[in-house]
Amino acid sequence: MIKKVSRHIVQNEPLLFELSSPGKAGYQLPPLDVPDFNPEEVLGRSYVRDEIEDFPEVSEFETLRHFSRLSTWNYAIDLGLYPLGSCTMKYNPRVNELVARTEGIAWAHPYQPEELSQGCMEIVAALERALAEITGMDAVTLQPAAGAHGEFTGILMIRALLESRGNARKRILVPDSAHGTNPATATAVGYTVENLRSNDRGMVDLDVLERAVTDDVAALMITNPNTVGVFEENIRAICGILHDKGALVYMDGANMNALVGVARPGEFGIDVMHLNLHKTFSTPHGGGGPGAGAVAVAKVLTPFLPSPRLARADNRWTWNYDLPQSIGRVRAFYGNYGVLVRALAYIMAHGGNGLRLATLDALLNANYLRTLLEPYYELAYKAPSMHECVFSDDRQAKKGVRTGDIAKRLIDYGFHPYTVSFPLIVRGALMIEPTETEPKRELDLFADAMISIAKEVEENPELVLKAPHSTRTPRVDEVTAARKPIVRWKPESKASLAAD
Amino acid sequence: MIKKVSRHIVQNEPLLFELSSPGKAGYQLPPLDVPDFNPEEVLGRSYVRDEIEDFPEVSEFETLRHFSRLSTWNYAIDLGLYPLGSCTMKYNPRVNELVARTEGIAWAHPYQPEELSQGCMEIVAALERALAEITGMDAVTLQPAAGAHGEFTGILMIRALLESRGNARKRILVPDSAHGTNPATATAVGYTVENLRSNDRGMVDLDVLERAVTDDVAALMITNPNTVGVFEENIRAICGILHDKGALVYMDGANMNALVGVARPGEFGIDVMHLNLHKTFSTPHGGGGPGAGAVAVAKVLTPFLPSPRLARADNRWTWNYDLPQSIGRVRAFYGNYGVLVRALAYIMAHGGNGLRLATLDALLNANYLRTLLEPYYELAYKAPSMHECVFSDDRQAKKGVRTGDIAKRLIDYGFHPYTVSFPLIVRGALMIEPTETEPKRELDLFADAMISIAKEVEENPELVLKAPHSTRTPRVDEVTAARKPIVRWKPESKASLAAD
Amino acid sequence: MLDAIGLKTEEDLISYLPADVRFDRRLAIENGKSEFEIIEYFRSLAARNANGYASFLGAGVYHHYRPVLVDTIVSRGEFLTSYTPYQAEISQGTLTSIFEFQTMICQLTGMDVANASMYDGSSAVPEAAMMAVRVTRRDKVLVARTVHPEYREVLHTYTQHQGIPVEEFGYQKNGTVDLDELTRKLDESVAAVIVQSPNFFGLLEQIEELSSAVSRRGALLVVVFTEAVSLGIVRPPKEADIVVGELQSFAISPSYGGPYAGIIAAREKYIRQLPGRLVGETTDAAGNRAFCLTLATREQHIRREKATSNICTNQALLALMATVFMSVYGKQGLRELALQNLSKAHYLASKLDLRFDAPFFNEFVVRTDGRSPQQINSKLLGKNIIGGLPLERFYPELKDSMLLCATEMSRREDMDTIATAFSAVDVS
Amino acid sequence: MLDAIGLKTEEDLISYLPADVRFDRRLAIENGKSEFEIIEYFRSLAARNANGYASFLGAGVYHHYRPVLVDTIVSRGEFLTSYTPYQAEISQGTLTSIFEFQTMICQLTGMDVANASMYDGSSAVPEAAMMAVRVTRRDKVLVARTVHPEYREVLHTYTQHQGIPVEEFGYQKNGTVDLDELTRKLDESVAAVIVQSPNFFGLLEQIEELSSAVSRRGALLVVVFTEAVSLGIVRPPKEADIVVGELQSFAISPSYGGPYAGIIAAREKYIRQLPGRLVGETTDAAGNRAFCLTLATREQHIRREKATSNICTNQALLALMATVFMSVYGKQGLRELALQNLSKAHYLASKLDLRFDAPFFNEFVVRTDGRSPQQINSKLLGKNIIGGLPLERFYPELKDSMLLCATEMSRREDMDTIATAFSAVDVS
Ligand SMILES: Cc1ncc(COP(=O)(O)O)c(C=O)c1O
Ligand SMILES: Cc1ncc(COP(=O)(O)O)c(C=O)c1O
Repeated sequence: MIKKVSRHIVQNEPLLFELSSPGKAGYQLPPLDVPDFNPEEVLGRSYVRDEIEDFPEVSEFETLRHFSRLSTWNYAIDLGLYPLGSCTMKYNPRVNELVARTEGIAWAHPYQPEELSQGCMEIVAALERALAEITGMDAVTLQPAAGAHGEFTGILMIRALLESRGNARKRILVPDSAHGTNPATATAVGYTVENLRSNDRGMVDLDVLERAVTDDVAALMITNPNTVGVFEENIRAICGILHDKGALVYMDGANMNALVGVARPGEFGIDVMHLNLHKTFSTPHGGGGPGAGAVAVAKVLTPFLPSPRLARADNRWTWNYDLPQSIGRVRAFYGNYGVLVRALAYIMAHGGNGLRLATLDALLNANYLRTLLEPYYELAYKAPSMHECVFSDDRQAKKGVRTGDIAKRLIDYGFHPYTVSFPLIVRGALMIEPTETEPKRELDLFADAMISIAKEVEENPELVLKAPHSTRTPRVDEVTAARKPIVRWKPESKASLAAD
Repeated sequence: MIKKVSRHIVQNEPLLFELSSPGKAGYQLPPLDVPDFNPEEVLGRSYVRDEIEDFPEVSEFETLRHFSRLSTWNYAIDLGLYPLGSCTMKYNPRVNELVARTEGIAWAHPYQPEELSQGCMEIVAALERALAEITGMDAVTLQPAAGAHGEFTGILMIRALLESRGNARKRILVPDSAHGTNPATATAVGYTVENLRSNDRGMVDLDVLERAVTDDVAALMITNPNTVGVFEENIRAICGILHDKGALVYMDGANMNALVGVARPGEFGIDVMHLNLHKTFSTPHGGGGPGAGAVAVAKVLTPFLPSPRLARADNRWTWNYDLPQSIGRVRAFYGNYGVLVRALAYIMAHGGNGLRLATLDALLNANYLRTLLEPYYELAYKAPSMHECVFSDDRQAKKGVRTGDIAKRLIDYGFHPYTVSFPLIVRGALMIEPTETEPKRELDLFADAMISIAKEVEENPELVLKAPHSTRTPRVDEVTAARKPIVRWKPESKASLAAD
Repeated sequence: MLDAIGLKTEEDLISYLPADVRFDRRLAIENGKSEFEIIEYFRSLAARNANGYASFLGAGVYHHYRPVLVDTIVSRGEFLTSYTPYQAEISQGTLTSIFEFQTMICQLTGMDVANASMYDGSSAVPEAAMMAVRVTRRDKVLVARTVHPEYREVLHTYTQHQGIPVEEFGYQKNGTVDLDELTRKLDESVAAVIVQSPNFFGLLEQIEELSSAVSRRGALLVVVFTEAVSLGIVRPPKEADIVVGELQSFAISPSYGGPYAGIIAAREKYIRQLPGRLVGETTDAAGNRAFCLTLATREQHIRREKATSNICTNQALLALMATVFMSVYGKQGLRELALQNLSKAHYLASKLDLRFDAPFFNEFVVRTDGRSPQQINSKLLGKNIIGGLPLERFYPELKDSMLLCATEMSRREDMDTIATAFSAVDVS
Repeated sequence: MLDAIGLKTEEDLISYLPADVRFDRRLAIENGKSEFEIIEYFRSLAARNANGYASFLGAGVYHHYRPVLVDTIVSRGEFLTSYTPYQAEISQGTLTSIFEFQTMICQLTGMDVANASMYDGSSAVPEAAMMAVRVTRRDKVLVARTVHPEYREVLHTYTQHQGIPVEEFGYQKNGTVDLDELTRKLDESVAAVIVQSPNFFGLLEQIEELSSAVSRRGALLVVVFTEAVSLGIVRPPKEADIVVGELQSFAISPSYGGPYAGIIAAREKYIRQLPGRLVGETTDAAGNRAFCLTLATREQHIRREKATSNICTNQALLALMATVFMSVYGKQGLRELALQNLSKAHYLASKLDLRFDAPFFNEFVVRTDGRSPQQINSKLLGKNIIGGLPLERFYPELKDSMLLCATEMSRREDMDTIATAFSAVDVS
């Protein structure tokens, strides 16, 4: 029985272009206080554009209504559990939004004089300090814009270090459980990727690893806890194996929500890692971004950090560009600064102790769900779960129902689905991460829904296969979308005219 | 066919009290920087309360989620047309919300020194000036908190003036088309109400009026344009009749959205009137309030305005309390100040010319709907409509369908209903006010819906009688609610436990 | 659209207005301004107000912290831009939150029923008085001089033409109501006795004692509060018949005096005499719990001249702010908040010369011995502190006194500065 | 809950962590702070930044007005707190707005396809270069020295280890690219030629001319922009093969350098080589128009080491800000906005000694004849004006020059003050 949601009406809405009528506008500019220059004269005819064809023409009110209506078609963490494994969808405290908009911060220009940017720079310093403490590493760069960007930065640094030792080496090892950005990153830095088969407990297999690590291996990219939510119990040994061969260990810190305050990568052998501030540190996902991919490094790698670095000189902060061994910039300016502000506010609100408690609650919630669901779904690995638990659809598959179908049916029960079909090493994976900010009530409702769906699979698989049944938009045909891509609106486009 | 909305899922949610679990909290206070005083010692045992029984105990996130979920069960002007006649539901510009929150304004204490309140006082002065110009009256008070409060203030002033002339008189005339607050106000000021029958054009009947106006009539409360959306064409004659007998004319300005920039009550004989800033001047209704009921008066009434009055003395603003004839205060401090700020911002954004254009657009939209709907619904009066048009359900009533049923069915089509069963002089009234901020597209969709419902009434009245069919909450039983009122949650309350 | 209605120009829409009524000139209001100019205008005016001062003013308006969630929630268009929830099926969000509000007001005040809000605390006072008059069928009202002076002014304004004589009674040396004077004035014609607690001087009144005295004479006891935070720790006025108050302290910014949210709560048996809107629980056609506006027969839109009040639009959005505030602080938080206010105020008071010795919450009256309150305040202004409210304006007999308020926002160093400013040895 | 999973304390949840891995100390991070303290902390730091200055800095980050609706909309939890729209059925709000975004970017740039956003303008440049390498199967990249210096640094960082040699080419006396040098360097190994317009000096490049030169050699022309507002009046780079740029100017606050929103747009035929997310139109099971993420086979989560890029999280919310901005200004507004920028900049320029004489939009390089840019800037700081960017840091040969920017926010009196500061006769 579906307890969590009811059906209600939401407003339909065409595209902005279909709402437009000639001459409408939603803006007003202050009167120009200087002479009006004629563009054709000052630029020359050939440089002046004609009107922007089909660009929107709507009133201010229509803009607000349009986007308000669209928003009601979205699910959001503000509305309910968002158990996407590996995405750490937790509460986004609103005070963080407020402080990021503080005028002296939001309107600071990256090139304004340093003596007029000390507040901004202090925030960078404070966050670097906090993240170094949390990871147990020696230094942190906040320049990368997201996790993948952080991976790229980290692997570049590894390459730079190895080159400085005379040989950049050829290969990077990536467990087959890794997130797609790991291999993609290795390639982007000019390494060839070697996938490592995980063992039957979902962990790195030491023998397989031993064999794989040769003199041309630059590094291992490991996720810990890994993508099945299990802590790599041999992490020290793993790091040892690579270090013995002069290779380094990169840790994908996307799952750091399981470790903050309970274990520090810097203390178990990691050389470089990234943090997804938009996961562990609660900055809002915003429908896909922005993020921030802080990278923490051990001492050996500090000379290679991206330029510039914050430095302290006669009692004030300054940006140091004189870094002979730096890999250079990975992004203009100093990173996704506004995201950094939010992450620091999050850390301040929790404090050292609060961060640790949040981690324990995250583990508690994940293990609670694991316990409730284990009787109904096939647990991928028996190893203890940390912040997320991963099941496979083996039992349901027998009835022809796959993880993707169960996910869609969850929508009818009022939940956003878990992460579907990832990690790839689990056949038909259901990857569930509740995070610490979920109340028990919501977890119980989720378990009820999952259990009820398991029963539906037995009794009425069709119901599940055709889901969702309650959304404004029933199942979307992604295949056709990819076969002949339509990625922009055009006036003649039939589909568009059929709008309503 | 229903074009405007689709069904979608919204989250269910119990009451805060049902979400609570002991010990949970969503707040944190800064550490106390002074010694901790023991309440029992400083207040005495008998003055200290026990814990607040059953008070909410939820996390910060649960609070946000709770109210976010509740909000999705509401309709709002941001989501669509809100054609409540006489309520002037127009776009609420968001810049007004921003300026009302400007720190130096939002945190100004009403008792802070006048030399530190000059900005706030200038805003009061600027709005008083603008409203006097718009109404063509001599002075304005911004103290009343809403329209009804303004009526009360205005009638009190009339009484005070008449008393100063030696006789407060006994009766106040109120057309039978008037809003309920008019008679209720007259009583509150100690007058007996005499209802005036409107003529067959929905207007004040001059003969009826002549006969009614005797020496013990204090005033006429007239709404212009009146509640059927018609301009009282004899307004000057009407005022003349009352003035000749030494009585005064109060104008209910709730419908001023039809007159701004095109006619000024001060110029057609009105002695005192109120404006609903939350209607004509777009301050948000907020689910029922706040409002502001500015009152504008002719010169004869200025001595009686509420205390204090803003005054200019050696180049700065000051509050003058020395007003021997004032009726006194109708509210503490200076009125719903934050609402005044928004109204002034609205006036500034439009400017004199823009205000007039807005009025014309409001008339255009109302008359456009009138034209589209006239073939299907019985127009209450043929007289020209201004900002709203009123129909009766006569045709539909033949099929047993009343205005209230049509209203509920409109919900299924994605619209908030018009004002139902008001004014009382129209049998089964449908009172429709679109306002100037609605785009043609929305008006057309509304007309389609109304026309389609008219057809449904012919073909399938049951469908309409049982509406709404698409809302989370189907038709609500208001009769039972009133029979045995439950106006607060109680732990034992069955209904509550049956929550979900 | 003009074509559809058979007109040429928009001007034709007003052609039928009598010529002698039409306004043919242009309004003398400047041309429309851009968003940017409007923001600049209000900023420049805000700059002419107090900025960066620590304030110790209370007297009905208090400086408390506003949790960020409050604006997050009331800024949602679904709450901000909806009308009064007459159409229950598409207003359950607003209706449910009001039902929660009504419940929490009852829990806080110890009353059985509360309405959906009044304009503010001051206008709720006469509404309570008129309610008592309807209930008791008596006409006289007694009000304590320790009730907020502006609230009393409003009471006089409302009652003057309804044949409701209002009489005041004074306070004793300790600053609380003079029970003897009250008892003397309490005759059979008295419908309501109105007191405030914490009173205007910040002092707690003896509600139990007052209630027995008042009920003995068949009148109703109306208790007023202006500082809602006090209810976090101070015993609620359970024995009152009607409680009215102001919720500005619950996350409503001072905003130079409004908009705020007034409340009126009472005993169950008086429910049909309550003014204003009430939300009630019921069921929908599917049998599920639902809420709707109820007992509308008390209201003007149904009862017209016989309504319990003429109020229509109320302060819904402000009541929602208070509701969110109560949810954020919750049971523990409201208590801790009240305790912080208590401690801050008593810390400051401990350094000053108190005028009265009855127990107080977060406001108190101090003697300015020798110097005038204005002198002390102007000295404090020099230190970016807005001092207390000089009381002479409202209480001529308290010429040498000011009302000070400390809340959780008051910083110790500012309070020490005030102490210094008061002390004879003046370091400034 | 602990019972349910058979544990005693939360600590048991980590009992199985190897002892030599567990962190048993306390993190050296202060105890949790209240909302109020956090706000005070950031306010006090903000106070140590520039406040109340008029700024004439541009150089990739522009000071434009942000319409209020932008924050109103992006603050809605449904947009702010949703994840990447992988589950199309409950993400149509985000998907629809991205589809509108992609469309408007195409309309602005004259390209056929655009993606859902890149990290920023700078990182979009190497993505375009690598895209060109894939398309042309060539490896060399030529980049103009008039491309934003930091963008070029990022290009070097990205390409250094992918066997993609990057060579720069200079500018002529008028400040635009040196076509001769470019043509000399344009051999068969060149995959992409990257130019910026308006370029770093604010000058417009001859896109048509460049494109014919570049395509003649079978390379792709990549055009970069940092000032999106210029597209309101300046001819779009229709002839480019790939356009990348930065949308900070579209209602994204400068925020000390980020987060911003990068774009990448290209000709239809290159769609399968685009990096990042793309939203496509399709139908749902009911046959209605619907949107979903598409061509995922380009992306890392499907293609892993063979992906067109490693990007995953992008800048969705910032792209939404830009989308709302474009909707608010619309066709007329964006043009008028651009014209105001043009006029303000040309007004200021008319009073100064320009270094280059090619046409410019709202930025330009001026000589500081005699004095150093720093001298002039420090004099301006004294007048609460942040002057232009001294160019020596990036262009040693332009030691005596600074880059100034004027937008619709620049006030005439401040511009006159600047003119005075430059003029020999110095009134300060
Ligand atoms: C395990 C893992 N690694 C890397 C990433 C990539 O991080 P981002 O999306 O911030 O680039 C993610 C996030 O999706 C992830 O879950
Ligand atoms: C005609 C008319 N008069 C008076 C009022 C009362 O105004 P308010 O609700 O602001 O008290 C209203 C609003 O409902 C109205 O429509």
